[in-house]
Amino acid sequence: MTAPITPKVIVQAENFDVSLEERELREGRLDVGAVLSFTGICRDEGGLLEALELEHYPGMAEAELTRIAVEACKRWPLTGLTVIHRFGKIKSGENIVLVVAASAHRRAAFNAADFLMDFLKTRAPFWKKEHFKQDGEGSWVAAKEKDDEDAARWN
Amino acid sequence: MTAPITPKVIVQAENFDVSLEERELREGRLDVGAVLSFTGICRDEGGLLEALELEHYPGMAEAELTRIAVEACKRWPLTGLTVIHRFGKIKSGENIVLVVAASAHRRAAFNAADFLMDFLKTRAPFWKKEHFKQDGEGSWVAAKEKDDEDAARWN
Amino acid sequence: MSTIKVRYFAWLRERTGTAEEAIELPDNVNTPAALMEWLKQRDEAYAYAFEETDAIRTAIDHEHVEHDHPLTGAREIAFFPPMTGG
Amino acid sequence: MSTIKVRYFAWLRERTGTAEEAIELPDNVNTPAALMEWLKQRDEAYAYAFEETDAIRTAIDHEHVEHDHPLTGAREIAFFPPMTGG
Repeated sequence: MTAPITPKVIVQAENFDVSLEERELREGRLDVGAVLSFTGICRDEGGLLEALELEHYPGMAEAELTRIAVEACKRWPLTGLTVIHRFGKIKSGENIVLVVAASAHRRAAFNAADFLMDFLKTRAPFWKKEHFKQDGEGSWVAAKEKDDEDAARWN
Repeated sequence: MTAPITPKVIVQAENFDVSLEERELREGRLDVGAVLSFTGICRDEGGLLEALELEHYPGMAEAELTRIAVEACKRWPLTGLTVIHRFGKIKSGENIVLVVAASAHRRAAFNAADFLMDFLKTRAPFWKKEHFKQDGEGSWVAAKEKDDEDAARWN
Repeated sequence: MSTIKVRYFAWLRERTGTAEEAIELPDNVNTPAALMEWLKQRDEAYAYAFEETDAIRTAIDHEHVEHDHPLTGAREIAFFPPMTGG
Repeated sequence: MSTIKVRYFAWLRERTGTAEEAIELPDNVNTPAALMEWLKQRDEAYAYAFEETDAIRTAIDHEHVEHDHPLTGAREIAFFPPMTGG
Protein backbone atom coordinates (compact mmCIF):
# COMPACT_ATOMS: atom_id res chain seq x y z
CA MET A 1 0.00 0.00 0.00
CA THR A 2 1.25 3.47 -0.93
CA ALA A 3 1.62 6.25 1.63
CA PRO A 4 -1.48 8.41 2.24
CA ILE A 5 -1.64 11.54 0.09
CA THR A 6 -1.69 15.07 1.49
CA PRO A 7 -5.14 16.66 1.25
CA LYS A 8 -5.75 20.19 0.00
CA VAL A 9 -7.68 22.20 2.59
CA ILE A 10 -8.83 25.79 2.05
CA VAL A 11 -10.95 28.13 4.18
CA GLN A 12 -11.98 31.16 2.15
CA ALA A 13 -14.67 33.81 1.69
CA GLU A 14 -14.70 33.43 -2.11
CA ASN A 15 -16.75 30.93 -4.06
CA PHE A 16 -15.12 27.80 -5.49
CA ASP A 17 -15.33 26.10 -8.87
CA VAL A 18 -16.25 22.42 -8.64
CA SER A 19 -15.01 21.49 -12.12
CA LEU A 20 -11.68 23.26 -11.54
CA GLU A 21 -11.12 21.29 -8.34
CA GLU A 22 -12.14 18.01 -10.01
CA ARG A 23 -9.77 18.68 -12.91
CA GLU A 24 -6.89 19.31 -10.51
CA LEU A 25 -7.32 15.82 -9.00
CA ARG A 26 -7.53 14.10 -12.41
CA GLU A 27 -5.10 15.99 -14.62
CA GLY A 28 -2.06 14.14 -15.89
CA ARG A 29 -2.85 10.84 -14.17
CA LEU A 30 -4.54 7.62 -15.28
CA ASP A 31 -4.89 5.81 -11.96
CA VAL A 32 -8.08 7.64 -10.95
CA GLY A 33 -11.21 5.52 -11.43
CA ALA A 34 -13.64 7.49 -9.29
CA VAL A 35 -14.16 11.18 -8.55
CA LEU A 36 -16.84 12.24 -6.11
CA SER A 37 -17.78 15.89 -5.52
CA PHE A 38 -20.09 16.94 -2.76
CA THR A 39 -21.30 20.55 -2.69
CA GLY A 40 -23.20 21.92 0.31
CA ILE A 41 -25.46 24.83 -0.68
CA CYS A 42 -27.39 27.49 1.28
CA ARG A 43 -31.13 26.78 0.98
CA ASP A 44 -33.78 29.52 1.27
CA GLU A 45 -35.91 27.48 3.70
CA GLY A 46 -39.12 27.83 1.74
CA GLY A 47 -38.45 31.42 0.72
CA LEU A 48 -37.77 32.69 4.24
CA LEU A 49 -33.98 32.82 4.30
CA GLU A 50 -32.01 35.61 2.64
CA ALA A 51 -28.53 34.44 3.62
CA LEU A 52 -26.39 32.67 6.20
CA GLU A 53 -23.57 34.45 7.99
CA LEU A 54 -20.81 31.91 8.55
CA GLU A 55 -18.51 32.72 11.43
CA HIS A 56 -15.33 30.69 11.78
CA TYR A 57 -12.31 30.36 14.03
CA PRO A 58 -9.37 31.32 11.78
CA GLY A 59 -6.42 29.04 12.29
CA MET A 60 -8.38 26.34 14.07
CA ALA A 61 -10.81 25.93 11.14
CA GLU A 62 -7.92 25.07 8.78
CA ALA A 63 -6.21 22.92 11.44
CA GLU A 64 -9.33 20.92 12.27
CA LEU A 65 -10.38 20.40 8.63
CA THR A 66 -6.84 19.24 7.91
CA ARG A 67 -6.94 16.77 10.81
CA ILE A 68 -10.23 15.30 9.52
CA ALA A 69 -8.96 15.18 5.91
CA VAL A 70 -5.66 13.54 6.93
CA GLU A 71 -7.65 10.93 8.87
CA ALA A 72 -9.75 10.23 5.76
CA CYS A 73 -6.56 9.79 3.70
CA LYS A 74 -5.30 7.27 6.25
CA ARG A 75 -8.54 5.29 6.31
CA TRP A 76 -9.09 5.02 2.55
CA PRO A 77 -6.69 4.69 -0.41
CA LEU A 78 -7.37 8.06 -2.02
CA THR A 79 -5.43 9.53 -4.94
CA GLY A 80 -6.61 13.03 -4.06
CA LEU A 81 -8.75 14.91 -1.56
CA THR A 82 -9.83 18.57 -1.58
CA VAL A 83 -11.89 20.36 1.06
CA ILE A 84 -12.99 23.97 0.69
CA HIS A 85 -15.17 25.69 3.30
CA ARG A 86 -16.40 29.24 2.87
CA PHE A 87 -17.03 31.83 5.58
CA GLY A 88 -18.78 35.21 5.65
CA LYS A 89 -22.19 36.06 4.23
CA ILE A 90 -23.52 33.38 1.90
CA LYS A 91 -26.79 34.03 0.08
CA SER A 92 -29.36 31.32 -0.54
CA GLY A 93 -28.44 29.37 -3.67
CA GLU A 94 -24.72 29.91 -3.07
CA ASN A 95 -22.11 27.29 -2.24
CA ILE A 96 -20.95 26.72 1.36
CA VAL A 97 -18.67 23.70 1.29
CA LEU A 98 -16.98 21.41 -1.22
CA VAL A 99 -15.43 17.98 -0.80
CA VAL A 100 -13.80 16.27 -3.78
CA ALA A 101 -12.47 12.74 -3.25
CA ALA A 102 -10.60 10.83 -5.95
CA SER A 103 -9.57 7.19 -5.82
CA ALA A 104 -8.90 4.15 -7.97
CA HIS A 105 -12.17 2.66 -6.69
CA ARG A 106 -15.57 4.11 -6.00
CA ARG A 107 -16.14 2.78 -2.48
CA ALA A 108 -13.13 4.69 -1.11
CA ALA A 109 -14.30 7.94 -2.71
CA PHE A 110 -17.84 7.54 -1.33
CA ASN A 111 -16.71 6.60 2.18
CA ALA A 112 -14.08 9.34 2.42
CA ALA A 113 -16.46 12.11 1.31
CA ASP A 114 -19.26 10.83 3.56
CA PHE A 115 -16.91 10.58 6.56
CA LEU A 116 -15.50 14.03 5.86
CA MET A 117 -18.89 15.72 5.75
CA ASP A 118 -20.02 13.97 8.96
CA PHE A 119 -16.94 15.03 10.91
CA LEU A 120 -16.75 18.47 9.37
CA LYS A 121 -20.30 19.18 10.58
CA THR A 122 -19.57 18.22 14.17
CA ARG A 123 -15.90 19.22 14.57
CA ALA A 124 -14.93 22.07 12.21
CA PRO A 125 -15.29 25.43 14.02
CA PHE A 126 -17.91 27.17 11.87
CA TRP A 127 -21.19 28.66 13.09
CA LYS A 128 -24.17 29.66 11.00
CA LYS A 129 -26.38 32.66 11.71
CA GLU A 130 -29.59 33.08 9.76
CA HIS A 131 -30.58 36.30 7.99
CA PHE A 132 -34.27 36.28 7.15
CA LYS A 133 -35.89 38.25 4.35
CA GLN A 134 -38.60 39.70 6.57
CA ASP A 135 -37.11 40.08 10.03
CA GLY A 136 -33.48 40.73 9.17
CA GLU A 137 -30.85 39.10 11.36
CA GLY A 138 -32.12 35.93 12.97
CA SER A 139 -30.69 33.42 15.36
CA TRP A 140 -27.77 31.04 15.44
CA VAL A 141 -28.50 27.67 13.86
CA ALA A 142 -28.65 25.00 16.58
CA ALA A 143 -26.48 21.91 16.25
CA LYS A 144 -28.43 18.75 15.42
CA GLU A 145 -28.22 15.55 17.46
CA LYS A 146 -28.57 13.71 14.15
CA ASP A 147 -25.18 15.12 13.12
CA ASP A 148 -23.51 13.61 16.18
CA GLU A 149 -25.16 10.26 15.43
CA ASP A 150 -23.94 10.43 11.84
CA ALA A 151 -20.38 11.10 13.00
CA ALA A 152 -20.56 8.23 15.51
CA ARG A 153 -21.13 5.77 12.63
CA TRP A 154 -17.40 5.88 11.86
CA ASN A 155 -16.08 4.84 15.28
CA MET B 1 -43.95 14.47 1.37
CA THR B 2 -43.88 15.61 -2.24
CA ALA B 3 -44.13 13.18 -5.18
CA PRO B 4 -40.86 11.62 -6.40
CA ILE B 5 -39.20 13.55 -9.24
CA THR B 6 -38.53 12.08 -12.68
CA PRO B 7 -34.86 11.25 -13.19
CA LYS B 8 -32.91 12.18 -16.33
CA VAL B 9 -31.31 9.07 -17.86
CA ILE B 10 -29.06 9.13 -20.92
CA VAL B 11 -27.05 6.41 -22.68
CA GLN B 12 -24.66 7.96 -25.18
CA ALA B 13 -21.30 7.53 -26.92
CA GLU B 14 -20.29 11.17 -26.35
CA ASN B 15 -18.58 12.52 -23.26
CA PHE B 16 -20.57 14.46 -20.64
CA ASP B 17 -19.92 17.69 -18.78
CA VAL B 18 -20.21 17.31 -15.00
CA SER B 19 -20.60 21.03 -14.28
CA LEU B 20 -23.30 21.39 -16.95
CA GLU B 21 -25.30 18.55 -15.39
CA GLU B 22 -24.83 19.96 -11.89
CA ARG B 23 -25.98 23.38 -13.05
CA GLU B 24 -29.12 21.92 -14.61
CA LEU B 25 -30.16 20.45 -11.22
CA ARG B 26 -29.50 23.70 -9.33
CA GLU B 27 -30.53 26.45 -11.71
CA GLY B 28 -33.48 28.62 -10.72
CA ARG B 29 -34.20 26.83 -7.45
CA LEU B 30 -33.28 27.54 -3.83
CA ASP B 31 -34.43 24.31 -2.16
CA VAL B 32 -31.28 22.36 -3.07
CA GLY B 33 -28.90 21.98 -0.13
CA ALA B 34 -26.71 19.18 -1.42
CA VAL B 35 -25.39 18.21 -4.84
CA LEU B 36 -23.35 15.06 -5.23
CA SER B 37 -21.59 14.11 -8.47
CA PHE B 38 -19.97 10.76 -8.98
CA THR B 39 -17.83 10.22 -12.09
CA GLY B 40 -16.53 6.77 -13.01
CA ILE B 41 -13.36 6.96 -15.10
CA CYS B 42 -11.39 4.44 -17.20
CA ARG B 43 -8.08 3.66 -15.44
CA ASP B 44 -4.97 2.56 -17.31
CA GLU B 45 -4.30 -0.34 -14.88
CA GLY B 46 -0.70 0.60 -14.19
CA GLY B 47 0.03 1.67 -17.76
CA LEU B 48 -1.24 -1.55 -19.37
CA LEU B 49 -4.68 -0.51 -20.57
CA GLU B 50 -5.22 1.55 -23.72
CA ALA B 51 -9.01 1.66 -23.64
CA LEU B 52 -12.20 -0.13 -22.72
CA GLU B 53 -14.79 -1.09 -25.31
CA LEU B 54 -18.19 -0.74 -23.72
CA GLU B 55 -20.89 -2.86 -25.31
CA HIS B 56 -24.48 -2.21 -24.29
CA TYR B 57 -27.98 -3.46 -24.96
CA PRO B 58 -29.74 -0.50 -26.60
CA GLY B 59 -33.24 -0.04 -25.29
CA MET B 60 -32.75 -2.23 -22.24
CA ALA B 61 -29.81 -0.11 -20.99
CA GLU B 62 -32.02 2.99 -20.86
CA ALA B 63 -34.97 1.02 -19.45
CA GLU B 64 -32.94 -0.63 -16.69
CA LEU B 65 -31.09 2.58 -15.69
CA THR B 66 -34.46 4.33 -15.55
CA ARG B 67 -35.91 1.59 -13.32
CA ILE B 68 -32.96 1.94 -10.91
CA ALA B 69 -33.13 5.74 -10.96
CA VAL B 70 -36.90 5.77 -10.39
CA GLU B 71 -36.42 3.42 -7.43
CA ALA B 72 -33.79 5.82 -5.98
CA CYS B 73 -36.23 8.72 -6.37
CA LYS B 74 -38.85 6.72 -4.45
CA ARG B 75 -36.47 5.79 -1.65
CA TRP B 76 -34.98 9.24 -1.01
CA PRO B 77 -36.42 12.77 -1.21
CA LEU B 78 -34.37 14.01 -4.16
CA THR B 79 -34.88 17.31 -5.95
CA GLY B 80 -33.02 16.03 -9.02
CA LEU B 81 -31.25 12.95 -10.35
CA THR B 82 -29.21 12.54 -13.52
CA VAL B 83 -27.56 9.37 -14.79
CA ILE B 84 -25.41 9.28 -17.92
CA HIS B 85 -23.66 6.11 -19.07
CA ARG B 86 -21.39 6.06 -22.11
CA PHE B 87 -20.83 3.19 -24.56
CA GLY B 88 -18.26 2.54 -27.28
CA LYS B 89 -14.49 2.86 -27.05
CA ILE B 90 -13.38 4.79 -23.96
CA LYS B 91 -9.69 5.56 -23.57
CA SER B 92 -7.96 5.48 -20.20
CA GLY B 93 -8.47 8.80 -18.42
CA GLU B 94 -11.88 9.29 -20.04
CA ASN B 95 -15.28 9.34 -18.35
CA ILE B 96 -17.52 6.25 -18.31
CA VAL B 97 -20.45 7.08 -16.07
CA LEU B 98 -21.95 10.05 -14.22
CA VAL B 99 -24.48 10.20 -11.41
CA VAL B 100 -25.61 13.58 -10.07
CA ALA B 101 -27.99 13.56 -7.11
CA ALA B 102 -29.49 16.75 -5.67
CA SER B 103 -31.51 17.04 -2.49
CA ALA B 104 -32.39 19.39 0.35
CA HIS B 105 -30.21 17.25 2.63
CA ARG B 106 -26.88 15.57 2.17
CA ARG B 107 -27.74 12.06 3.42
CA ALA B 108 -30.34 11.58 0.66
CA ALA B 109 -27.87 12.67 -2.04
CA PHE B 110 -25.15 10.33 -0.72
CA ASN B 111 -27.46 7.34 -0.33
CA ALA B 112 -29.13 7.78 -3.70
CA ALA B 113 -25.84 8.07 -5.62
CA ASP B 114 -24.31 5.15 -3.72
CA PHE B 115 -27.38 2.97 -4.32
CA LEU B 116 -27.47 3.93 -7.97
CA MET B 117 -23.85 3.02 -8.61
CA ASP B 118 -24.24 -0.32 -6.81
CA PHE B 119 -27.31 -1.33 -8.81
CA LEU B 120 -26.05 0.09 -12.06
CA LYS B 121 -22.94 -2.12 -11.79
CA THR B 122 -24.93 -5.32 -11.27
CA ARG B 123 -28.09 -4.68 -13.31
CA ALA B 124 -27.47 -2.23 -16.18
CA PRO B 125 -26.69 -4.17 -19.40
CA PHE B 126 -23.17 -2.93 -20.18
CA TRP B 127 -20.09 -5.10 -20.72
CA LYS B 128 -16.46 -4.00 -20.73
CA LYS B 129 -13.80 -5.42 -22.99
CA GLU B 130 -10.18 -4.49 -22.37
CA HIS B 131 -7.85 -3.19 -25.07
CA PHE B 132 -4.23 -3.45 -23.95
CA LYS B 133 -1.39 -1.30 -25.23
CA GLN B 134 0.87 -4.27 -25.99
CA ASP B 135 -1.36 -7.17 -26.91
CA GLY B 136 -4.24 -5.33 -28.54
CA GLU B 137 -7.74 -6.60 -27.87
CA GLY B 138 -7.96 -8.40 -24.55
CA SER B 139 -10.69 -10.18 -22.69
CA TRP B 140 -14.06 -9.33 -21.25
CA VAL B 141 -13.92 -7.90 -17.74
CA ALA B 142 -15.32 -10.45 -15.26
CA ALA B 143 -18.11 -9.38 -12.93
CA LYS B 144 -17.01 -9.07 -9.32
CA GLU B 145 -18.73 -10.85 -6.44
CA LYS B 146 -17.99 -7.74 -4.39
CA ASP B 147 -20.38 -5.80 -6.65
CA ASP B 148 -23.22 -8.21 -5.85
CA GLU B 149 -22.46 -7.88 -2.15
CA ASP B 150 -22.51 -4.08 -2.45
CA ALA B 151 -25.89 -4.19 -4.17
CA ALA B 152 -27.26 -6.57 -1.52
CA ARG B 153 -26.66 -3.90 1.16
CA TRP B 154 -29.82 -2.10 0.03
CA ASN B 155 -32.29 -4.98 0.44
CA MET C 1 -45.01 -22.32 -32.67
CA SER C 2 -44.07 -18.69 -32.32
CA THR C 3 -41.17 -16.56 -33.51
CA ILE C 4 -38.90 -14.77 -31.05
CA LYS C 5 -36.02 -12.40 -31.62
CA VAL C 6 -32.92 -13.65 -29.79
CA ARG C 7 -30.02 -11.31 -28.97
CA TYR C 8 -26.54 -12.15 -27.72
CA PHE C 9 -24.10 -9.78 -26.04
CA ALA C 10 -20.40 -9.66 -25.14
CA TRP C 11 -18.74 -13.09 -25.22
CA LEU C 12 -22.06 -14.79 -26.00
CA ARG C 13 -22.24 -12.71 -29.18
CA GLU C 14 -18.62 -13.57 -30.00
CA ARG C 15 -18.96 -17.30 -29.31
CA THR C 16 -22.23 -17.75 -31.20
CA GLY C 17 -20.98 -15.45 -33.96
CA THR C 18 -24.43 -13.87 -33.88
CA ALA C 19 -25.71 -10.52 -32.57
CA GLU C 20 -29.34 -11.29 -33.18
CA GLU C 21 -31.55 -13.75 -35.00
CA ALA C 22 -35.19 -14.78 -35.28
CA ILE C 23 -35.99 -18.23 -33.97
CA GLU C 24 -39.13 -20.32 -34.42
CA LEU C 25 -39.72 -21.68 -30.95
CA PRO C 26 -40.66 -25.38 -30.79
CA ASP C 27 -43.65 -25.91 -28.49
CA ASN C 28 -41.63 -27.54 -25.71
CA VAL C 29 -39.16 -24.62 -25.55
CA ASN C 30 -41.05 -22.43 -23.10
CA THR C 31 -38.40 -20.99 -20.75
CA PRO C 32 -34.95 -19.37 -21.18
CA ALA C 33 -33.44 -22.55 -19.69
CA ALA C 34 -35.16 -24.71 -22.32
CA LEU C 35 -34.13 -22.31 -25.08
CA MET C 36 -30.49 -22.48 -23.97
CA GLU C 37 -30.60 -26.30 -24.04
CA TRP C 38 -32.16 -26.18 -27.50
CA LEU C 39 -29.51 -23.69 -28.76
CA LYS C 40 -26.70 -25.92 -27.42
CA GLN C 41 -27.85 -28.70 -29.78
CA ARG C 42 -27.47 -26.52 -32.87
CA ASP C 43 -23.72 -26.61 -33.39
CA GLU C 44 -20.35 -26.48 -31.63
CA ALA C 45 -20.29 -22.67 -31.46
CA TYR C 46 -23.61 -22.57 -29.58
CA ALA C 47 -22.61 -25.52 -27.43
CA TYR C 48 -19.46 -23.62 -26.43
CA ALA C 49 -21.34 -20.34 -25.84
CA PHE C 50 -23.90 -22.02 -23.57
CA GLU C 51 -21.66 -24.58 -21.87
CA GLU C 52 -22.03 -22.86 -18.48
CA THR C 53 -25.60 -21.65 -18.33
CA ASP C 54 -25.25 -20.71 -14.64
CA ALA C 55 -22.98 -17.85 -15.73
CA ILE C 56 -25.53 -16.53 -18.24
CA ARG C 57 -28.11 -13.86 -17.53
CA THR C 58 -31.25 -13.38 -19.50
CA ALA C 59 -33.78 -10.64 -20.22
CA ILE C 60 -37.19 -10.80 -21.83
CA ASP C 61 -38.44 -7.65 -23.54
CA HIS C 62 -35.76 -5.54 -21.79
CA GLU C 63 -36.38 -6.88 -18.29
CA HIS C 64 -34.17 -9.22 -16.27
CA VAL C 65 -35.81 -12.63 -15.74
CA GLU C 66 -34.86 -15.93 -14.12
CA HIS C 67 -34.04 -18.95 -16.29
CA ASP C 68 -37.39 -20.57 -15.49
CA HIS C 69 -39.49 -17.55 -16.50
CA PRO C 70 -42.21 -18.42 -19.08
CA LEU C 71 -41.57 -17.29 -22.65
CA THR C 72 -45.27 -16.80 -23.25
CA GLY C 73 -45.88 -13.59 -25.18
CA ALA C 74 -42.18 -12.69 -25.32
CA ARG C 75 -41.13 -10.73 -28.42
CA GLU C 76 -37.41 -10.53 -27.62
CA ILE C 77 -35.08 -12.54 -25.43
CA ALA C 78 -31.44 -11.67 -24.72
CA PHE C 79 -28.59 -13.77 -23.37
CA PHE C 80 -25.52 -12.11 -21.84
CA PRO C 81 -22.78 -12.47 -19.22
CA PRO C 82 -23.08 -10.74 -15.81
CA MET C 83 -22.99 -6.98 -16.33
CA THR C 84 -19.78 -5.00 -15.85
CA GLY C 85 -20.84 -1.40 -16.48
CA GLY C 86 -20.32 1.60 -14.23
CA MET D 1 0.06 33.37 37.38
CA SER D 2 0.13 33.16 33.61
CA THR D 3 -1.57 35.07 30.80
CA ILE D 4 -3.84 33.35 28.33
CA LYS D 5 -5.63 34.66 25.26
CA VAL D 6 -9.35 33.87 25.46
CA ARG D 7 -11.55 33.84 22.36
CA TYR D 8 -15.33 33.70 22.08
CA PHE D 9 -17.36 32.72 19.02
CA ALA D 10 -20.96 32.93 17.80
CA TRP D 11 -23.46 33.59 20.62
CA LEU D 12 -20.71 33.43 23.24
CA ARG D 13 -19.02 36.36 21.48
CA GLU D 14 -22.32 38.22 21.30
CA ARG D 15 -23.32 37.58 24.92
CA THR D 16 -19.92 38.47 26.40
CA GLY D 17 -19.58 41.40 23.99
CA THR D 18 -15.99 40.25 23.46
CA ALA D 19 -14.26 38.53 20.56
CA GLU D 20 -10.97 38.06 22.38
CA GLU D 21 -9.15 39.24 25.46
CA ALA D 22 -6.02 38.47 27.49
CA ILE D 23 -6.68 37.09 30.97
CA GLU D 24 -4.28 36.65 33.91
CA LEU D 25 -5.14 33.21 35.18
CA PRO D 26 -5.40 32.90 38.96
CA ASP D 27 -3.48 29.83 40.20
CA ASN D 28 -6.60 27.83 41.02
CA VAL D 29 -8.05 28.32 37.53
CA ASN D 30 -6.41 25.37 35.83
CA THR D 31 -9.10 23.86 33.56
CA PRO D 32 -11.65 25.22 31.04
CA ALA D 33 -14.37 24.34 33.59
CA ALA D 34 -12.68 26.43 36.28
CA LEU D 35 -12.12 29.29 33.87
CA MET D 36 -15.82 29.29 32.91
CA GLU D 37 -16.81 29.42 36.60
CA TRP D 38 -14.36 32.27 37.13
CA LEU D 39 -15.67 34.20 34.06
CA LYS D 40 -19.28 33.81 35.30
CA GLN D 41 -18.35 35.81 38.41
CA ARG D 42 -17.19 38.81 36.40
CA ASP D 43 -20.50 40.40 35.42
CA GLU D 44 -24.02 39.68 34.25
CA ALA D 45 -23.04 39.41 30.57
CA TYR D 46 -20.52 36.66 31.31
CA ALA D 47 -22.91 34.99 33.75
CA TYR D 48 -25.52 34.89 30.97
CA ALA D 49 -23.01 33.68 28.35
CA PHE D 50 -21.83 30.82 30.55
CA GLU D 51 -25.09 29.92 32.26
CA GLU D 52 -25.24 26.52 30.54
CA THR D 53 -21.66 25.30 30.41
CA ASP D 54 -22.76 21.84 29.18
CA ALA D 55 -23.70 23.45 25.87
CA ILE D 56 -20.27 25.06 25.47
CA ARG D 57 -17.35 23.55 23.59
CA THR D 58 -13.76 24.51 24.17
CA ALA D 59 -10.46 24.37 22.30
CA ILE D 60 -6.92 24.92 23.52
CA ASP D 61 -4.39 26.09 20.95
CA HIS D 62 -6.72 25.14 18.08
CA GLU D 63 -7.55 21.65 19.33
CA HIS D 64 -10.81 20.44 20.83
CA VAL D 65 -10.47 19.57 24.54
CA GLU D 66 -12.76 18.39 27.34
CA HIS D 67 -13.77 20.80 30.12
CA ASP D 68 -11.40 19.12 32.58
CA HIS D 69 -8.32 19.37 30.36
CA PRO D 70 -5.35 21.06 32.10
CA LEU D 71 -4.59 24.63 31.04
CA THR D 72 -0.87 24.10 31.65
CA GLY D 73 1.17 25.66 28.86
CA ALA D 74 -1.92 26.86 26.95
CA ARG D 75 -1.43 30.08 24.95
CA GLU D 76 -4.99 30.38 23.65
CA ILE D 77 -8.33 29.03 24.78
CA ALA D 78 -11.58 29.38 22.87
CA PHE D 79 -15.20 28.97 23.97
CA PHE D 80 -17.94 28.36 21.42
CA PRO D 81 -21.29 26.65 20.85
CA PRO D 82 -21.51 23.26 19.09
CA MET D 83 -20.37 23.66 15.50
CA THR D 84 -22.85 24.09 12.66
CA GLY D 85 -20.64 24.25 9.57
CA GLY D 86 -20.87 22.17 6.43
